[in-house]
Amino acid sequence: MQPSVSIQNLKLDFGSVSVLRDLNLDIGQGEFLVLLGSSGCGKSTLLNCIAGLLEPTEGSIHIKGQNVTWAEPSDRGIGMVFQSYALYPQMTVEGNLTFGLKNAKMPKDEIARRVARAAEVLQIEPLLKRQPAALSGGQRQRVAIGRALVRDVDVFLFDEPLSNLDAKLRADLRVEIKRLHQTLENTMIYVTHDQVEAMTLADRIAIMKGGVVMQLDTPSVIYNKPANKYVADFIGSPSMNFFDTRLANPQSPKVVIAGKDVSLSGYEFTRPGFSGDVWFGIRPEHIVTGEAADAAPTQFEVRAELVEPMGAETLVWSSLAGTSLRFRVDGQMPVADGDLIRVGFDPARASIFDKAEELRV
Amino acid sequence: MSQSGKPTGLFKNLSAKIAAVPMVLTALVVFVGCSVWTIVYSFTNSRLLPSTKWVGLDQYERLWGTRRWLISIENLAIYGILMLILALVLGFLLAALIDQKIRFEDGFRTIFLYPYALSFIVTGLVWQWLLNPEFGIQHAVRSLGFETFTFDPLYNTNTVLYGVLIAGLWHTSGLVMCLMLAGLRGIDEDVWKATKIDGIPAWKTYLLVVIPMMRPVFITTLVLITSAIIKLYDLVIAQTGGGPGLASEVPAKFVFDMMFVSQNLAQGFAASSMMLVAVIVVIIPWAYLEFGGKKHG
Amino acid sequence: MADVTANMQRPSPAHASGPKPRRAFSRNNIVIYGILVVLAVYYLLPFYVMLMTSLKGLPEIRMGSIFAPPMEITFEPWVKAWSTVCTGLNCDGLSRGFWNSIKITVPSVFFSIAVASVNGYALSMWRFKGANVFFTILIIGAFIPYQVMIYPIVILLREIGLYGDLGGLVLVHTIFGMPILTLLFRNYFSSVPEELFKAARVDGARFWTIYLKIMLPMAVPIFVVAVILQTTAIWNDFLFGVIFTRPDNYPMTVQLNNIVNSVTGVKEYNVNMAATLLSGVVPLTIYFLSGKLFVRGIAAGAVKG
Amino acid sequence: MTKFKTFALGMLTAAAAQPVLATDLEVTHWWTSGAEAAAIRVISEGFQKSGNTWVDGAIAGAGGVARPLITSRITGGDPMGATQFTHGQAMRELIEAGFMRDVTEVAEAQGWKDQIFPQSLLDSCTFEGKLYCVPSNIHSQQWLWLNNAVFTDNGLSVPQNWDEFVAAAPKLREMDIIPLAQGQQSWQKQLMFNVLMVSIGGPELFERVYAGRDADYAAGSDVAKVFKAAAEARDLMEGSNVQAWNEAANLMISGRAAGQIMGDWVQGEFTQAGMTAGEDFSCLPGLGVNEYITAAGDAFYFPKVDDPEIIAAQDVLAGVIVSPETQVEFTKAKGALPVRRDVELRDPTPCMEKGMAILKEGHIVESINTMVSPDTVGRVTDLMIEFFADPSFSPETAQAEFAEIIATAD
Repeated sequence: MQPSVSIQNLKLDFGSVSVLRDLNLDIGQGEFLVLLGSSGCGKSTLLNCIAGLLEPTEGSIHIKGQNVTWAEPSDRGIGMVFQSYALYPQMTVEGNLTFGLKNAKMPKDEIARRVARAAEVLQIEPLLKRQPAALSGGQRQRVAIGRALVRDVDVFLFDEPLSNLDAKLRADLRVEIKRLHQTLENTMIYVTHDQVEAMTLADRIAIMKGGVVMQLDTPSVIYNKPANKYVADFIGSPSMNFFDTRLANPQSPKVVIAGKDVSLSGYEFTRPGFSGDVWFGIRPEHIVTGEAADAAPTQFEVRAELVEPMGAETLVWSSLAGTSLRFRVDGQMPVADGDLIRVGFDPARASIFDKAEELRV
Repeated sequence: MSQSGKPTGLFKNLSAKIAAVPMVLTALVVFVGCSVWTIVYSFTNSRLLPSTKWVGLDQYERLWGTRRWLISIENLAIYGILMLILALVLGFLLAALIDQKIRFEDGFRTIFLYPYALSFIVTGLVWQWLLNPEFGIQHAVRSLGFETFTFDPLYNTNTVLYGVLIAGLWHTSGLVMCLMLAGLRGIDEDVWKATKIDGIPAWKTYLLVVIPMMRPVFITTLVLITSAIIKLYDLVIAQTGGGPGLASEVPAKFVFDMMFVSQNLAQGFAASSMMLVAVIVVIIPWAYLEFGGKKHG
Repeated sequence: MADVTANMQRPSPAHASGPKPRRAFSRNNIVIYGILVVLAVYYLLPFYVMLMTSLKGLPEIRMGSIFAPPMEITFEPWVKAWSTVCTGLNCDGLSRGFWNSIKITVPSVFFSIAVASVNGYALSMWRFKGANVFFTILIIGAFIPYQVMIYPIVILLREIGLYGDLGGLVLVHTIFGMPILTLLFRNYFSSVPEELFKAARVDGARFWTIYLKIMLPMAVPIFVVAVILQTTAIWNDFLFGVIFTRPDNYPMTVQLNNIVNSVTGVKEYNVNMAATLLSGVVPLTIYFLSGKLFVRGIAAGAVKG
Repeated sequence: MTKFKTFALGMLTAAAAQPVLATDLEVTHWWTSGAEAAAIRVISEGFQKSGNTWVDGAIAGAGGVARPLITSRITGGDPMGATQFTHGQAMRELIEAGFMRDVTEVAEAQGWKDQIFPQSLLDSCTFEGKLYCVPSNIHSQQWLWLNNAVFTDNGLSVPQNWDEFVAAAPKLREMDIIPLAQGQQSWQKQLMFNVLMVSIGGPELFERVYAGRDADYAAGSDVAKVFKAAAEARDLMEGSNVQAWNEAANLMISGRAAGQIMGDWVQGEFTQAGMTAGEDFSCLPGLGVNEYITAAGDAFYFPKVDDPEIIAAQDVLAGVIVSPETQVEFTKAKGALPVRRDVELRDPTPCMEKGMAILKEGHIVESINTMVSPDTVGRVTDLMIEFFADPSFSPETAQAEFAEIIATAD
């Protein structure tokens, strides 16, 4: 199938600074792609390039097979939602919704039909005659989404649309965007730095760093099999524990952690036969305690140094082999600073990266 | 609908470029063109009309040997520095006072601002009159019984600049106050709360916290005041005519007199060129830092 | 980035936000009002003297103090200044130039602001290559004394055939108003969130649509500031008015100059003062009426660097 | 071109013969004060009798505004119909550059050569044998005006010359009277100095310095006397804190000052104040020392225009200005001397009669404006501004700098 949005060899330099480097990305029809990364990674820049608000230095962008690299934003068949909502302050909600359609010289009844539909979908009918200033943050963002909706386009672009909202509203609207995607079934490209949004919304996530896509895959693969140490570290909260060790690989691969041999017989190797210095990573949530620890292939005894009760579970900070070790225990389990705790994990759930390139082995 | 090729440099943002044509023309033809023209003709011996009889640096040699020019520059430097400092101080003081949630704020603000509505010519005339010892302030105080009171700044070579300064401040400080007031009102109330909790006295808060936060206001103000200072002409004409002696001559008046009274265009052009060079030397690095480097805001 | 909508809807952070409200008669208050009143005297004195003098007869001026209120109020100087005082051969006072001043000021203010606002908008939103170079040149232009430019400008206008024409004068005002006004508008539009501009682009608005439909309605406060500044500057202009027009178009300031600088026996100070005040009526009225808007407008964006 | 010339000539003859079609003629001048305005009204009325319309372009302030305006308008290609301008080199470049029209034909047709007196008035209007301006009146600068009452009331006799005046000064000071009134404006300082040059130094000295550009002489002992007198004048002027010349005149009228050195136009101020020449005030031409006067005055110039109607109107105006009828009324209103030999002054004051007599004797010196460039005049003016403002500026230093200016004068 032809990709909905296809980006080829995209480069963008601001003067001597490379913001995007030779980026390639295909986004399928109806796919929800999240561009995730910390600030300055180029994710918003990429989105602006797709929207036509920034001109790339090199490369091309195709939307629905059309080369739109140099087309006007409004000619690309995209709609965009911004972090600050960017509602036109002097126009009513209705005016905001219809501005683009009027610019496109659309017939009046068609405009009315589209506004009515968008208002219904987003439940903003009562707000149509109001000024943006009279709306709450959540309402404003709905209007902003509506503005993209009425354009009846194939591709929706979201530029951190929820960042300005408080936590509860954010969760609500997140669900609504997901529902919207299910209803409309059009392509959505969504920029965020919030991994929860990324994990919950995305069909696929593109994790970016320094203008390069580090990994592009489904949330589950990204979480379970991060392609490199950066992605492994970036995804998950608290982040993955890493041990500095060495992978010896005669016949049965193993690493040594705190003097103990850890057999990797269950580990699914990307690069079988690799040996050398590695980072051995294990997610805090994959470390088990209590009875489960006794059953785990690898076990250690650690001392709790700091305890953070979080309600459902408690986060324990300790150290192992000179490395900080974080893990979760059940919220009901009494843990105090200084307690000795038996922990264990299954090396099959670990992620191992070579130290030289920090790529998964 | 969509162009498939990359638009060439010229047609990129075509409307924006068309819209900028007046600005570009003004910048190039008027400001650059006329300045270059002026500089070029400063190397001639043009009198009433521009001529192309080249005389090299003669005009400049003469210019820097002319006492009136040197005095003009010195006067402008003294006036300019004092005016800059005092206008900022007075304007800020007024703004800070008005910002104390006082009553009659509108009234006070209007009183301080109205002089800016009047021209420099009117300002000069009124203050010439008020500072005239025969019937101005000196006369009024003397008639109250203080027979020896003397206040005639405009008739004393050493003080005339301060007399002009009084009028200049009167005219300009209201605008500075407005800008400063706007700046003060743009400062987050939390800043005041924070410094209050920290027990920092108000004056210190102004000096160390508020003023640094108002950098953009100060820059706008600086452009407005400084450009007015360099252009100083009307006020002097109306108030002192450059006197007594040469004590309140300023470069803009030198240029004008040279060009139109002495009808020695080239000498006037040479003086203008010197002013221009001075402006450029000071402004370009600053303007570059201020407007050139940043992408936005 | 902050919430655009909320920000733009409250363009005037001109609410009092001083250190703290004070009680009515605290020591601080007395000091504050004391200083303000003393300073107010300095600012009001010239106006007071102009007004009082303009209401006195000549004999009273000669004998009395300029600070004394008139013993006998007469409006004759005002009448004379407005309608009968001679400037050259024409003895119809300032009234002659009043309409000329309006005829000059209105189009000049309109065009200079129209051009400068488009400049500011193009500079802050569209940032084409070299834009900052031109802007820097403009800013430097703000520092060039007008006198320096008269000669080349005359030649320029002659070459394009606008010399002596009202249109030429409007052009000159537009040119010389451009630096400061462009700075004002550029700073203002720079404070408008970029996302708003992007949203409009996605909505298919091009350069002029964005300017007219989005930016213009949002820029009302700064337009007020620009109108006030330009009206004052152009209304008070004398040099350009006299050099770039003909006698039938001379602005009021030319008559004012003739009245004030013509010397006939005893200077008619009362008529001079009345004429001065009359010539300042328009800008003064604007300031009195819109001083509040002025501060608000500046606060709304002119102060953002 | 030739065709055009014939046409213009035709129009000229027509203009001389009968009033032509009504044409608007814009006339620029800086005569805005009472007496001046009355005088220009005489010309304008005379002009309008021809059926044309006078569009008045009055701009107060000769140096500051009117000059740049006039030159700008002419060089900018939008000239006025006619303009007042002072005699001298000022206009020369405009003439050379071909911006100005010559009115030789009118002059010849009306026989000005025989009527205009003194001859120098026409000479300074002439360039390459053609006449480019029309003199309207004569003003002379070399006068010392005295308020008689100030002297007699204080037991002094009214001085008859500069030295007596200087001698009387200490007594006047005791009475808290400013001996010599003087405005602060720069041109007045220049006028003062050059009056002293002519009157104390004598006409030969004056012309040798300016026309001859004799720098050594200017540095010599003859000119030193002038500077000594200038230094004396500086002491006498102490306390004269006014700007305009007529404010200075007012000091004298009110008795707060005893005398004033000023051109003959100041007389109007005295007569307006109800003072009578000879009784209430005295006038000493040449400061009572060397009775020579500069017979320069005002003149009207005509920019080159294409419109034949305006050309015709210009010719009419030129004729009106020097016509005997205008001259009588004009000089009366302006308090100036006429430019014609055949015009008798109407009720002249004794002072005007003195001036007339000096003219007739031919005791005339050339004006500084016709001898050196405005630039040189400007440099002399700047020197004098400083000299007169600063009592510590020694006459010797000033003279040395003056000689320097003369050495490089043009």
